[in-house]
Amino acid sequence: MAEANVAVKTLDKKELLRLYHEMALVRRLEEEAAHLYQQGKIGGFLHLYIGQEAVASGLLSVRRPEDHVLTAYRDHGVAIACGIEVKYVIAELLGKATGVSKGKGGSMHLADVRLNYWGGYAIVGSHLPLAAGIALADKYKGEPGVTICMFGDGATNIGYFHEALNLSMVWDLPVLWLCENNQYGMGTAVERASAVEEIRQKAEGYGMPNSRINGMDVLEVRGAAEEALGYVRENGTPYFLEVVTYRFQGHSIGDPERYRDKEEVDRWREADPIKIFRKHLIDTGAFSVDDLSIEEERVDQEVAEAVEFAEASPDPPPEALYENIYADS
Amino acid sequence: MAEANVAVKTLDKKELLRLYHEMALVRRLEEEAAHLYQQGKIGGFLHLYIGQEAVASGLLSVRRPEDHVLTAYRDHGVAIACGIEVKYVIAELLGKATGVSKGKGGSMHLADVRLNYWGGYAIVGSHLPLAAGIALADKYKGEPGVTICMFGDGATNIGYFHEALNLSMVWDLPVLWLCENNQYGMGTAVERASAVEEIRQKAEGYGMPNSRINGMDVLEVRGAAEEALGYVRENGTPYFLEVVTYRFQGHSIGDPERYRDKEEVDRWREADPIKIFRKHLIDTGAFSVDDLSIEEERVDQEVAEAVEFAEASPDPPPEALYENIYADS
Amino acid sequence: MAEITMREAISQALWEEMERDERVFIMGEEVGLWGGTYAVTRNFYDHFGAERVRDTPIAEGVIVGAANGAAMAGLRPVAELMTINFAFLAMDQIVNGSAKIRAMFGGQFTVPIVIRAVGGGGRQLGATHSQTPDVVFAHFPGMKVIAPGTPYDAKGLLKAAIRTDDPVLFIENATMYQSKGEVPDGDYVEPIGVSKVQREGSDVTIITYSKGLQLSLQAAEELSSEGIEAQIIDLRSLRPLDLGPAIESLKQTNRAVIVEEGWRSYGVGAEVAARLYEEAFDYIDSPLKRVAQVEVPLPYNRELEQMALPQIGDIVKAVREVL
Amino acid sequence: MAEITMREAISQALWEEMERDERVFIMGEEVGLWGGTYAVTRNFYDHFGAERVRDTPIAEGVIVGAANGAAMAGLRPVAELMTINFAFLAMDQIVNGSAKIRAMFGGQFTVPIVIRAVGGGGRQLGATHSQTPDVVFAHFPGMKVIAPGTPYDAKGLLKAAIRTDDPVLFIENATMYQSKGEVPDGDYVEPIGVSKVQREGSDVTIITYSKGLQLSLQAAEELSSEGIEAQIIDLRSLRPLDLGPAIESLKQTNRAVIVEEGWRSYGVGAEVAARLYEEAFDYIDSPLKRVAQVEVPLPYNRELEQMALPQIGDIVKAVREVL
Ligand SMILES: Cc1ncc(C[n+]2csc(CCOP(=O)(O)OP(=O)(O)O)c2C)c(N)n1
Ligand SMILES: Cc1ncc(C[n+]2csc(CCOP(=O)(O)OP(=O)(O)O)c2C)c(N)n1
Ligand SMILES: [Mg+2]
Ligand SMILES: [Mg+2]
Repeated sequence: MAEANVAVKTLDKKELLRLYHEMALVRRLEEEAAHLYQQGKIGGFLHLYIGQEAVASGLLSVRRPEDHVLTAYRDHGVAIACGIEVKYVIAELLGKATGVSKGKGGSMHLADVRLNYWGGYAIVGSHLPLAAGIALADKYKGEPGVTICMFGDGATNIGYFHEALNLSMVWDLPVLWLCENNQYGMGTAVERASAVEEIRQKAEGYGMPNSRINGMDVLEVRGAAEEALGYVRENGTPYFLEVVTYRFQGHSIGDPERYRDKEEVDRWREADPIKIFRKHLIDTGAFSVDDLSIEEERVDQEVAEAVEFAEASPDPPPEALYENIYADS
Repeated sequence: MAEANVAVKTLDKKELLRLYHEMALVRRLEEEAAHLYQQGKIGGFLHLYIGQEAVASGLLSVRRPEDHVLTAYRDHGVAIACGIEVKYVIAELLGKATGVSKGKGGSMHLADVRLNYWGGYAIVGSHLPLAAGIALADKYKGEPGVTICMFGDGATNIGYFHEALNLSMVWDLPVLWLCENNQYGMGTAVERASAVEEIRQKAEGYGMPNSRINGMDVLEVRGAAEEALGYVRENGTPYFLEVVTYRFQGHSIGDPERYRDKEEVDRWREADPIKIFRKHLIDTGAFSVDDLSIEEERVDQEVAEAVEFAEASPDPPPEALYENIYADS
Repeated sequence: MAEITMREAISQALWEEMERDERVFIMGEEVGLWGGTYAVTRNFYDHFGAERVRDTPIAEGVIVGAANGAAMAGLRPVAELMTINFAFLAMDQIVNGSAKIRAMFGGQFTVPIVIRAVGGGGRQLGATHSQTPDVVFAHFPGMKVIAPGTPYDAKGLLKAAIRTDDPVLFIENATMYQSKGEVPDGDYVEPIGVSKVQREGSDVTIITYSKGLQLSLQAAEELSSEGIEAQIIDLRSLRPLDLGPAIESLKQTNRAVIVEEGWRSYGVGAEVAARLYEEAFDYIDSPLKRVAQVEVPLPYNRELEQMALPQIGDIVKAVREVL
Repeated sequence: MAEITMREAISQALWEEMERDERVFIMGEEVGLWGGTYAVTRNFYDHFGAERVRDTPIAEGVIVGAANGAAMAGLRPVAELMTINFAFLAMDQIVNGSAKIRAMFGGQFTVPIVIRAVGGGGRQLGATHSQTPDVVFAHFPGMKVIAPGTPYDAKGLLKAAIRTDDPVLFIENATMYQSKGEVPDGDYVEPIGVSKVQREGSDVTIITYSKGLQLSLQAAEELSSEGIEAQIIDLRSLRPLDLGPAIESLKQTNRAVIVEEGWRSYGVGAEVAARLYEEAFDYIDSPLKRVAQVEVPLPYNRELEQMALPQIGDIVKAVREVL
């Protein structure tokens, strides 16, 4: 995409480094989460974002504060890219009172309403209608935000997808529908679950403008997102962006991964979005290997401190069980 | 459609007259049903097929006995075109023990399993998944039938539509998806509820072959249905046929019809499928005015006798309340 | 106070709340141009416009889902489901969405949605269109479930529903829209989760709600002519469930009948009975009786349908049996 | 008889039924290539092939709906919902479809579908993935709802479910897959709608099912060490609901506790209690007690979640209180 490169050129070094830092942070967070899970400190399901970092970071690097973000349960990277401090994310993973959702939500339910990050949702597809409603509220109130709704390839086969996309067109809602096509919904490859392999084709059924891009290159994602968000902002109507990516780990911890072979994973690992971006930063002379190593150490440090913070945090008190059920409780 | 005309030419006079008879019968049945409803002999909802007769009759004139048929609650015309005797239809409308569904279903739930007519369904869109399953059973058992699933324009906005169409492509199911686009879902015009005005465009989102035809000309419907069914039969995969039609009456009895003006209805009445077909039969010299008048009298007679049969039929006995709930009751 | 119908009472509540608060809007199938399938929102579209009275596609999942989202984002949607039977198509958005979003995110979000849904049998609509599955929604913590039995309560409780910050399922009964009652002209709000004595009597307690209230009031008249005076307690809301007044009454009468339109097994009456025994065991002199629907999918035929639905006579009979 | 796990028992039932009857097939998310999210259908895909072990898109509505259709057309589908929480996305197909199609068309159609669904909390999956909403499905006439508590019953009842011509919701509990019990090697079928004494005792009656059975058996051991012998009745199916053995027992013990994993209000225990009072009023010496889940959306935090779930100690305490 030519435009993506234009966008890149306008990026200053500070922003490039911030992007690199964020992706490395997400990667490190996820590795640490896997570790904490093995230690039994995290319970429930844990869906890692490793391999997909360029999507959230590229996309959300061009969102405005008034734009709303929603995603599914694979939500750690999105939470970070929305600006949640990593310590509050890890605290939530550990179920602590200091977690973003006070330990009530866990890995699948990160959110921070102050950051306009409306959360991760564990029922596949269920947040697409919510996104339509949030966009409607903006439109109703005459506010300028765009609602960015991220979901997987697998989610595009459920009824919610259809109902929400259709409504967003009929009502002219300012939504960026963003499909993270990581090729699988759990163990089911796209072509085994979807009538069309290019997910973007589904948007045609709603007459919705759309495109499909490479999600392993953060700058390409950023460029495409800028365009797509621009379209929604300008027209007040939806746009569909398919971002092709890959998850390097299993669907969740404990996935036997019988549905794909190691070669395939290895092939994709060569397109590791962090490796690619790192190389780009060095090759273009923007940063030296040392610069980036320093940044990586910072990331390690940040995550280590976050773990410390989270581990030292208290569990919610027993009375929390009865709190926040109703508005007056 | 050129092919439609070819099909027509091969129609013998007997079949032409049968078609005319059937459409006139459906019209007469519906008028009588409205009358019985006003008399308080029919309860519940009553959705008339007046204006849409050419769709069911054209379509089902080329179905084979092994083909399965399902539709929504606007099901009287479909029931007749599937071969249910009108007396059993009226008996069901009156809730009699002799009705096709023993008086338990009423207007919205006509069916005759012996005729491979799997029923009318009152929950919008809910029979689309059933159709997928029935087609799956044929495929699984190696049987040759095609499943013909009819539904309204309004039904194409619900999640079921999406899930069923997608599954039919992914699993290669022999289904003819037939949308009766009568321009409204209750009082909501297509463009107020659907992102695309040509419903057939939705099929593109599934890469499903499709076409859109005029539903006021029974021979055009017949020709297109023959082609579409042929496609499904040959390939064992779905086809989407949009048939543009119009209902002359309200959505159901008691509709205040605030959503459309009389002029629009009058305009469409000029395309009355029975009038058009009648004129065609006379203009081509196939039948004389007298021939058709005789046929119309037969229809009147048939419906009068059916009403007599239905009125004379007994109500279900009290113990019927507890019957047919479970397999052993 | 004017005598108005249930339909008018509900319509007034909606109208007045929309006038009062710009954030209140209505969405659902045929709520606008058509004026509401049951004419509850007649004239709203012309008065409030298409932005505030929003006709939707037939897509219950996104109707409730988008209303959830709009509620989270600061609006006060009243989402209408044409009938409660279609609520099953939005069940996930109700029980996994509306009811849980606040708790699940540690209280970050507020979901002031009102879902209006019409239920009830008796109109020969067949098995899928005649249900009274209120209990099923009342099972889920996080929801509030209201089902008024009089125009007065309908208006006051619908206003409360719109004003509370919690998600509410507001259940109406299609056969009750024409029933009349006294309703004050202006603004008033009834408290959610407080049951109410709708008739005084000291011989037997009848605990009921919604359509059951209508039937019970008529049964009480019949019983009164026999010299039996029934105290009638209207639950008004199923969650929260307030059994205080029922227990008060039971302590006097020592006998009770529970009346509901829905199916008996796992119905509202089961919970009421279980709790009454738990909380007033020593005051119950003979087994509580439940009057409810015969457990079959409702048939179309009028006589069969009426056989299945609870009748005034069933209540009278049950009262005689507990005495 | 071999000691096998619940997982193996369910797996054996499926395998044997598929071997026995060509019409039986499995469909659902990840049932094939993956081998079942909970490994219940491990190796099925290789053995029976992709036609009979059908991976589906994530689309619960059409999973149950297509299975309904296939069942009507002569097959015997076992539709797997990955968890019962997702059954709400298929609620309309279950309650308006499976449960009603036979009655609604006057008996013309038979819908021999089995819907397998895994429920239960205790694994820190958060509010939307931890529910035990069994009662909600049991409310609908036309369905059969089975929830076994032992490997023996799981195998025998799943076979019965597959062989009956009626639609069945078969509820499993994810925390029970590893629990073991004696299971005969070959073919056997347990009757649907017959509850069962799972432990003898004459001091108190515990009525329960599924996970509640496991907890109750452990509670009974603890109580036994105090000299209190509990008779444990396992309902095994919620519809039809058989309270015969419970009433038998109650006539002896005069005291009962009802245990379930789900929420208390409008739960299974309410119906059981209401019916016991209706049918055995004179034998009940002190108010029946219900042990159930605290009425909140289940939180992620382990301690809070366990606080909300019924524990062995809660059962022991309830028994002491009724004695
Ligand atoms: C309605 C529903 N059905 C099934 C599940 C179980 N489930 C969780 S994640 C998942 C796969 C989703 O795939 P995709 O949308 O591609 O997202 P990805 O995991 O690849 O990010 C499934 C089936 C669920 N959570 N919700
Ligand atoms: C799930 C569901 N939602 C709403 C309704 C109420 N309803 C009955 S018919 C109808 C309109 C359907 O329109 P369309 O599919 O175009 O069929 P038509 O009536 O035009 O034949 C609606 C909204 C219903 N029966 N089911
Ligand atoms: Mg995916
Ligand atoms: Mg229509």
